[in-house]
Amino acid sequence: MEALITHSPILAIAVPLLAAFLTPLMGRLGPRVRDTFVVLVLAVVQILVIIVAREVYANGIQVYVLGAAGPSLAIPETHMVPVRIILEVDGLGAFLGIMGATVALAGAIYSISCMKLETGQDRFYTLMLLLAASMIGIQYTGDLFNLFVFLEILSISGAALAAFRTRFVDAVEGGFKYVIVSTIAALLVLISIGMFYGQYNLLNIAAIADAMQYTAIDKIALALLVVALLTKSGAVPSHWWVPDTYTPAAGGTSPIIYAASLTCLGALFRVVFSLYGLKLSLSVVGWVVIVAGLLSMFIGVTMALRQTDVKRLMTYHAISQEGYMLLGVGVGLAVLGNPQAVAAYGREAIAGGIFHVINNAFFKGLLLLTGEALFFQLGTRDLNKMGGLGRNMKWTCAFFIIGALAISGVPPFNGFASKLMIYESSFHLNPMLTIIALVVSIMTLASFTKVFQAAFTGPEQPQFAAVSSVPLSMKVGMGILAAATVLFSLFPQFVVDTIVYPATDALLNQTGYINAVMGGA
Amino acid sequence: MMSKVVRSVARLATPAVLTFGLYVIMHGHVTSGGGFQGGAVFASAAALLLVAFGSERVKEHMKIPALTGIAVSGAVIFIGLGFAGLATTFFYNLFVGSPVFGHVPPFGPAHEDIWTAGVIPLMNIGVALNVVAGLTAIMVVMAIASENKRDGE
Amino acid sequence: MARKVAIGFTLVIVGTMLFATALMMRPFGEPPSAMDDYILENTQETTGANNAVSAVVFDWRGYDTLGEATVLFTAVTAVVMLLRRRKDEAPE
Amino acid sequence: MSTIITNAPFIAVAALACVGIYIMLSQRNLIKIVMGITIFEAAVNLFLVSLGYRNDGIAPIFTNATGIHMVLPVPQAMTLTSIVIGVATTAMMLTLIVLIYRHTGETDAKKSRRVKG
Repeated sequence: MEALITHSPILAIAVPLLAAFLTPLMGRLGPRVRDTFVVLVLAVVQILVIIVAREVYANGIQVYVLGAAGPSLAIPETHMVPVRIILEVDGLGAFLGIMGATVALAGAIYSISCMKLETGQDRFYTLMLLLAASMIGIQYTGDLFNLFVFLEILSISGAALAAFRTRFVDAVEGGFKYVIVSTIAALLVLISIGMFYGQYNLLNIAAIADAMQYTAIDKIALALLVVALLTKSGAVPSHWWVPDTYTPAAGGTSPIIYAASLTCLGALFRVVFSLYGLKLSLSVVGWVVIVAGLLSMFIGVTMALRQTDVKRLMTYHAISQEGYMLLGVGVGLAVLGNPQAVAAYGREAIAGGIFHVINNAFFKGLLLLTGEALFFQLGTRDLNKMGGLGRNMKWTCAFFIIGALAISGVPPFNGFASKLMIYESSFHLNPMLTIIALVVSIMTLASFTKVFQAAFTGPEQPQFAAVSSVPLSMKVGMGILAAATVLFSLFPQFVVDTIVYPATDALLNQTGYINAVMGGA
Repeated sequence: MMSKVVRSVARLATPAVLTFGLYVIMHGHVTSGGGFQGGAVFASAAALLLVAFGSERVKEHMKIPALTGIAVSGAVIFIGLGFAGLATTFFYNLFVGSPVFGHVPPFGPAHEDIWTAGVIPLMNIGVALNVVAGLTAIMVVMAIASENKRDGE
Repeated sequence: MARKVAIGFTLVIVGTMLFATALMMRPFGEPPSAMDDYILENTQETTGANNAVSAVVFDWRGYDTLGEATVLFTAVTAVVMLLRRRKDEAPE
Repeated sequence: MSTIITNAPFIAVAALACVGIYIMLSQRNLIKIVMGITIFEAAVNLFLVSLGYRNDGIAPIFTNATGIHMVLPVPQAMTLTSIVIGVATTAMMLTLIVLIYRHTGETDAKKSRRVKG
C-alpha cells in the first residue's frame, strides 16, 4: 500500500500508456474484451488519480523523480540543480487530473454503443487511452520539455479522434486544423524551452523559477508560451479552430478533447503562476488575460446565438465559458502583488476560475454528449429539423436540462456557484467586468432555451416519430457527468473547501512549488 | 514498379542497409547511434523497396496487422523495462552492475565495450522495433492510399 | 490586401522577437553547463554507458523518450486508423 | 557588431524561422503550409542543437574519445526527440491532406476549407 501511494503519480500515467499499447492486441480477442479492458483501465486510472489527490491534499506537494535511486531524490548529492525528470503534483495538478480521468471514463463508456457500427475501433480506443494519459501527464509533470512531449501526444491523438469519421469532410478538416494549430503552438513552446535552457541550463520548472532573472529573453519566452497555450486552449484571438474540431468529433470524444483544451489552460496557469509568479509585471499580464477572457465570453456567446447546428452552438458556448475562467484567474493575477487585495478578493477570483474549469468539464461535456446523442439517433445536428423529441428521448432531455441550467448559472447549480465567486471578486477590481459577465450569462440561458424549444418541445416531426431512447452505455456515460454536476451542485461549499482552495493555494504559493524540488526552507 | 536497373540495385543495397541499421541499433550505447537512428535506417530499406517495386508487391509482404504487432511489442518492451525498475523508481537502470550488460567503465575515454550500459541496449532494441514497424506501416499505408486514388481517377 | 498587412504584421512581431533573442542570448559556444557537466561526469558511473547522448536519452531523461516513442506510436495508430478501408468502399 | 558574428548561428535560426513562418502564413496550398511548418521545425531543431555547442568540444561519447572537453549532451537528446515528434506530426498532417484531397479533389486551402460561423 505504501509503495502504491509512493508510485501512484507515475502509475496514473504509465498504466494508461501500457494499456494503450496493448489495446490493439485486445481488439483481436473481440470487441467485448477490448471494451471491458478500456473501461477497466480508465476506472483504475480514476482510482490512482484519487489516491494521488488524497495524498497531495493530506501531505502537500508530491515529488517523484524518475530513474533516480529513490523517488524523492530530486537533486543529486554534491549538486545544486535537478538533473532527472521530476513529476511534481501540487493541488492544481491533482485537481485537473481528477477532471481528466472522470471525463475520459465517461467518454469511453459512452463510446461503447455509440461507436458500435464504426470500423477501426481498436485504434479509436488506443488513441482515447493515449489522450487520457497525456492529459494526466501534462498536469503531473514538473519538467518543461516533458510537458512539450505530452502536449504533442495530446495534439496527435486529439486530431485523430476529431477526424475519426473520415467519411465526413468536416471531420477531416476539423482534425487538420487541430493538428496545424497544435503543431505551431507546440513549436512555440519548444522555442521558449530552448530560451530557458540556453540561459539557465535547466529544464525543471521549479528550478527555472528559482533561477529566473526575468531578463528580456524571459519576457519573450513568456509571450510565446502565453500565445501558444491560449491558442491550444481555444481562447478568443485564436478560437477559430474550436468549433470545427469539436463539432464533428466522434462518439464520446468531444468532451475528452474539450477536457484536453482545459488541460492546456491548466498548463497556462502553471506557467504563469509557478514558473514566473511574482516576477511578472502583474497588472499587464493580468489585464491581457482579463481582456482575452472578456472577448472570449462575448464573441463566443454572440456567435452561438446564430448557430443552428446543435453541437456547433455548444462549442461556441465552450469558448464563452472559457472566458469566465480566464476572467477569474486574470483578476487574481492582476492583484497578485498586493497581499491585501489577494486576501480580500484575488484568492476568491482564482478559486472561482478554477472551480469553473472543473464544472465546465462536467456540464459542458454532458451537453456535448447530449448533442452527440441527438446526432446518433437522428443523423442530423440541424436544430431546424428537430422537434418534439422530449417524449421519445426522455433521458437525453433530462440530461440536457441539467447541463443547460448549470451552464447558464441558474441557482442552485454548480455553474452558479463558480460564477458567483467570479462576479463577487471581479466586482472589486472593476464593476464593468461583472456586468459583462452577467449579460453573457443571460445570453447563454437564452441560447439554451432556444435549443430546448427547438429540439425537445413543439410538434413531433413525422420522420423522427420512431426515434427511440439511446442505448444503455450512452446513458451511463452521460449519467456519470450528470451525477458529478449534481453532486457539485448539492455541496458546492464542501467541494470548494476540499479541492478548489487547495488548488488555488498551490498556484499562489510559488515558493512552496520551488522548495518541493529545490529543498530549503 | 521501376526499371530493372533500379530493382537490381535495390536488391543489392537492401542487405547492406539492413546490416548497417542493425549495427547502429546494437552499438547505440557505445558509439553514436541508437534505436531511433538505427530504426530509421532500417525503415529506409522499406522505403527503397516501396519505390523500386511499388506498393502492390510490397504490401503482400508487409501486412499492417503484423507491423502493428511488432510496433506494439517494441513499445511494450520499452515501457516494460520502465516498469521493471519500479522496485526503486520508474525507469531506474536496474541492470547496471548486473551480469546483463552490466560492466561499468571508469570515468574518461574508454575502449569499446559492448557489454555495458544496463538496460540501455535493451531499450534500444525495443525502440528500434517500434520505429521500424511504425515508419514502415506509415509508408505502406500512405503508398496504398495514394495508389487507390490513382486508380479512381 | 488586409491579409498581406496581417502577414507582414505577424512576421515583424515574431521576427523582432526571434532576432532580439538571437542577439541577446549569451555568446554562442559558451553555454552555462551545471546540469550537463554533472551528466558528463557521472554518466559512466551511474549508467555504465560510454555514449552520453544515449545515456541521456534512455536513462537520465528516459521518461521523455517513452513519451517520444508514444508520439510515434500515436502517429502510426492515427495514420493507419484514418486511412482505413471504409465499409462502403468495395473490397479489392 | 561582434555579437552578430559570435551569435551567427542563432541569427541563422531566426532567419530560417522567419522563412518558415512566412511560408506558413502566405501560402494557400495545404502541402506548402506543411512545408512551411517543417522549415520552422528545422529552425527550432537547429536552435536546440546550437544551444549545446561548446567551443572546441568533441562529441559526448567516451568510446575512444580524444579528451573530455565535450559539447552538452542534453540538447542533442532533445533535438532527437523533437525530430521524431516532427516526423510523427508531419505524417499526421499529410494523412489528413490525403483525406481532404479525397473528399474535395483540392489541396487549396481557400477552395477546400469551407468558411463557417
